[in-house]
Amino acid sequence: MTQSTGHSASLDFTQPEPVDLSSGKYVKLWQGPQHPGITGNMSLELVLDGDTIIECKTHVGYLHRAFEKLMERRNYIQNFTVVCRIAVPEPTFNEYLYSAAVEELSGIEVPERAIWLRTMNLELMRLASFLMWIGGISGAFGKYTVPNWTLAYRDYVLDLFEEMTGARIYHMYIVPGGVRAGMPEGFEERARAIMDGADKLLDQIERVLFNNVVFKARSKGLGIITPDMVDPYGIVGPNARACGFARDLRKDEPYLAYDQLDFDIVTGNEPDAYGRAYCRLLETRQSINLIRQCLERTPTDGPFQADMPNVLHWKIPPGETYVKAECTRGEYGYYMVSDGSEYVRRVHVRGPSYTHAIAVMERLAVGTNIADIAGLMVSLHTYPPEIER
Amino acid sequence: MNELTNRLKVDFDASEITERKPGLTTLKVAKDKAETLIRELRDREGFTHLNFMTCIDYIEDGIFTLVYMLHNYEQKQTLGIHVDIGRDGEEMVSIHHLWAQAWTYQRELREAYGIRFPGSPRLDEDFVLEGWDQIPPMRREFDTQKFSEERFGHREGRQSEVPRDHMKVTLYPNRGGDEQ
Amino acid sequence: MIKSLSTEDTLENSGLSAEEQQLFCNARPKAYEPYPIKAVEDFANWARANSLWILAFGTGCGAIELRPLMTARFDANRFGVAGRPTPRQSSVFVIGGYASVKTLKRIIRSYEQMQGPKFVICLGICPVNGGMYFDSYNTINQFDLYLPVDLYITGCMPRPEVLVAGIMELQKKIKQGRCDGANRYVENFDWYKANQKKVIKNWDMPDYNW
Amino acid sequence: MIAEWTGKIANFALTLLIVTAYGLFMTAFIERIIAKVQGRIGIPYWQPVINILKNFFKRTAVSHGYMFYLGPVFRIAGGIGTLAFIPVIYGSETFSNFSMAGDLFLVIYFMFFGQLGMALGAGESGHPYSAIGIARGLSQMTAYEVPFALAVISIVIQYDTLSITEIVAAQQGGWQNWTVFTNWVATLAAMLAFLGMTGYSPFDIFLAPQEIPIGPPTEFHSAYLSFMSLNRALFGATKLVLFMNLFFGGATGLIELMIKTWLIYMVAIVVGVAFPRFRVDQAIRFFFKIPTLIGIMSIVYAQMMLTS
Repeated sequence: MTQSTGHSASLDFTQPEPVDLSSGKYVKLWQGPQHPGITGNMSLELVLDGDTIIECKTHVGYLHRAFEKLMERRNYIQNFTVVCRIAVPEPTFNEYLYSAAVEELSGIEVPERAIWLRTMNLELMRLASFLMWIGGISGAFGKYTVPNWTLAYRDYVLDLFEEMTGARIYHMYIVPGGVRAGMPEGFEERARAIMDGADKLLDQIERVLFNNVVFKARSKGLGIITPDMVDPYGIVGPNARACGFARDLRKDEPYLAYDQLDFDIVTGNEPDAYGRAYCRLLETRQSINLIRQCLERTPTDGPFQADMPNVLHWKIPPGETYVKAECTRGEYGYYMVSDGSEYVRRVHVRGPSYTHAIAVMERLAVGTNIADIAGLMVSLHTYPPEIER
Repeated sequence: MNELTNRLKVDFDASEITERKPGLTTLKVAKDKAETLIRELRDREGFTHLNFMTCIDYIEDGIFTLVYMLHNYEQKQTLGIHVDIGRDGEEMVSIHHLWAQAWTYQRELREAYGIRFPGSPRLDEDFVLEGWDQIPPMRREFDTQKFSEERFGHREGRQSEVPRDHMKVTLYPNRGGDEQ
Repeated sequence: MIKSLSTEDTLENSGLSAEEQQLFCNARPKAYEPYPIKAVEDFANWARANSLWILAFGTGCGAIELRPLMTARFDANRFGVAGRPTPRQSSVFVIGGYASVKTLKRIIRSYEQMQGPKFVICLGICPVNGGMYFDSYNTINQFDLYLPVDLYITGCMPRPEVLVAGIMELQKKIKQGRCDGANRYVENFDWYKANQKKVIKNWDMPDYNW
Repeated sequence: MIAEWTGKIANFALTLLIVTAYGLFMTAFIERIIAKVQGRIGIPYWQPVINILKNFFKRTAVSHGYMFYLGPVFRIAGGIGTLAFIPVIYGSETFSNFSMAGDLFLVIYFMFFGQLGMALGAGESGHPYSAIGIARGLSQMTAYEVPFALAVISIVIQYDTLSITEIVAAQQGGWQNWTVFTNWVATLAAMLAFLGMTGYSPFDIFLAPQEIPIGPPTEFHSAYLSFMSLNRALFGATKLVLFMNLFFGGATGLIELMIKTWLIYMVAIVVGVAFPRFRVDQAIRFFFKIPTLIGIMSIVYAQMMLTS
């Protein structure tokens, strides 16, 4: 394959010919939805030749709740309770992007304090989600010590959320116009203590997992994304950064307070499962660093909510916008069209898993050993609800 | 960006060129020129990333507006391309040969709106629904609440309130329902 | 495979093609009686209550709080709760919130493959009355129309503490011998099946998955 | 004659009971140790017993054919058969079982037998994950049996006997006589094989809940599963006793037995909590490289010891 930064004509995305199952040489195997190695609730239809996968089809829709339809029937403030349910591990990104889209369309200015609080909230969310992911990749390769550590530690981060927002999972904290509350008293010290602990935990994990010879033997060379695949397959986030693409929305098109924060884009040069895992470990550290910066710089007084019209009569001027943010998996976006009424005309949620779990997964799975399929899937960090919404 | 949009206006009859915000421009193009335009943008202008592809149902005008959102990483520009097609079974040119994930979007649009993209692979496979026997659910004439009540029923004793009416009664009973 | 020989007490399996009907068992499920000696039954219930194996099937967003529950912070292993990846060996089915129609089909299939006595816990508000998806065309509104439910843990999300409390409540119920969901399912089999077939339009599986 | 055999069988029944109970206790104890590493409290000590009872008390069961029934039966027969020929406590009439000249061969045969019976039963269940699990389990077993067999041959050469009792007898009289000190090469090879035998990481690919949901036992449930977990406890403890007899000088009392077997088990646990799992091809490659080489070296070492 030719190396190029943009598009390469040599890539062929045509679907492979269906395998002749009646020949008796192949086995069809379904992984999921009732399967512990599947991320979320989805399924993979695999055709095996011995231990090797020769065909993979992703089936989604087990979590389809028709959010985009429901949002057309609810007014702008009612939608706000619905959006966070779209992605369970990272509800905050949905809240932020929905609010940002509404604010952009209706021209609401968000106060400085709310911007910082939002930034901190998003980074905390990234940290929590990455901690869960590290547990996931470790579990997928059969090491159950690390998931126990990281998931337990993630709970401390969820405690911070609870203190700040009142809820563990669905915070409903970022509302159009600002946030619902400021930082509680003493939050900063507690958060700092937890960040210090997280640093220590990540050091341990790097020693225990990333230096482990078996983990390296399993994950190196697994699911290689070549650089010329990145654009044609729409690969974003750490999956693209692990191939050396320095693309990070927080740096490229800074939103919230990211232009005032000091950080560098993490890039790797190993486009396999190990490289992606290591890239995410570095990004976890980066998130911790950013949370520390946010804790330092978040203003402690001032309004955290802009003046809002009566939300029950809230009409938004016609227009359309596309807002995006860098979630743990890459570009997460909300496309919103308003027609001037009390109800939104159309919302489209763009999740990075849409391509990672279907087009990319179906291609990378071919030729992989059946034992590696769980690891491959986790290493792409797929999450089904953002595919089917 | 202006240079590009001006050129698109001349070469492809692009209309309704609007800069929605810095970095996001939308334009409208005719159906038969859409595929060529998108291909040109991808290959010549560096719009190598397909953010997403979706559809807006303008039932009052009898059209579906397809939206292709393309992104240029170098110039940090996003371009939304609107294509209007008729609501009644009109077909659209497939772009599955341009991006690997495009066929998934087209499969979703076929299921959610009933738009057909001839040549798109696995177009008629179920995407998120299974055994669906109604009109495509994302079309605006499909009443999801009515359908839900008919098919799934509601538990006795459950009641839904419209928040505005409910608040009029409970929060502002003395002001004749005028909560402002 | 259990093959039913008598003709009057069989299932139609009308969703299957003629050759597939040969492959699947068409016997009706049978209710099981408690042990005749009460002490034995009580002892059995005590063992069942203290060894709850949860089927590893994250049907919805409720699965996110099962992870903290099973791992170091809340450690449900202390109560004899463990995850089990195969329905044959598990005794508790945790419905993680809303069930879309597509998932409901898999839930039914997995539930029927579990061996009795089996218990169903529903998390969240959505299985009770649809929750915030009450008007969605793809999620069911009352879970107990389709499968018998032994315990509801409401809230969105139910916290791990509530899950622990719910598990202890379920243990109490099992010890008292009040968790007979599997038998209710068998006794009202036709009613449940009619409800299931009303929402699942492509019924291409046997009527009871042995 | 009859009285003697009745006595022997009664003694064996007692041994069986004690070893099974010990195995169950050990399962819980080890689970709790693993839980401590993971930062948890872990299961109660009696949890394995409750699990087995719970599965016995299941009121429904589905069969997949005669071999499906026979799988767990073969498995537990393999476990009991292995134990029957291993002297559990050296010098004790009660716990010497049916030990005789040449019992080492029988024991190794029985260790295979259970696995093969299980493979037949699980194959009958017709679940694809079972079939994949069996293929993986049997290939891995073939791989770890090589260094183990080589190590056994080495100590057979060293002690010039095929009787476990005599091997234990030769190691009496102080720790310096244990095989681990007199023939550390063979012990090393056997302990590496032991990692594969216990089925903890990195050699648990045939169970691998994340990949093929628990492999061969996928379809087993109710009383079948009870038998299998019972056998797991019994067989696990039996293997520990065998290793203790062959390499660590046997035991003269129950306390010594418990301490030694626990320490042997801890080797597998320490490795198990620290490593992810190998793919099956990697596991086989691993066993055919260094452990097999060590096994061959151990035979040379035993020969050299004899000649020097």
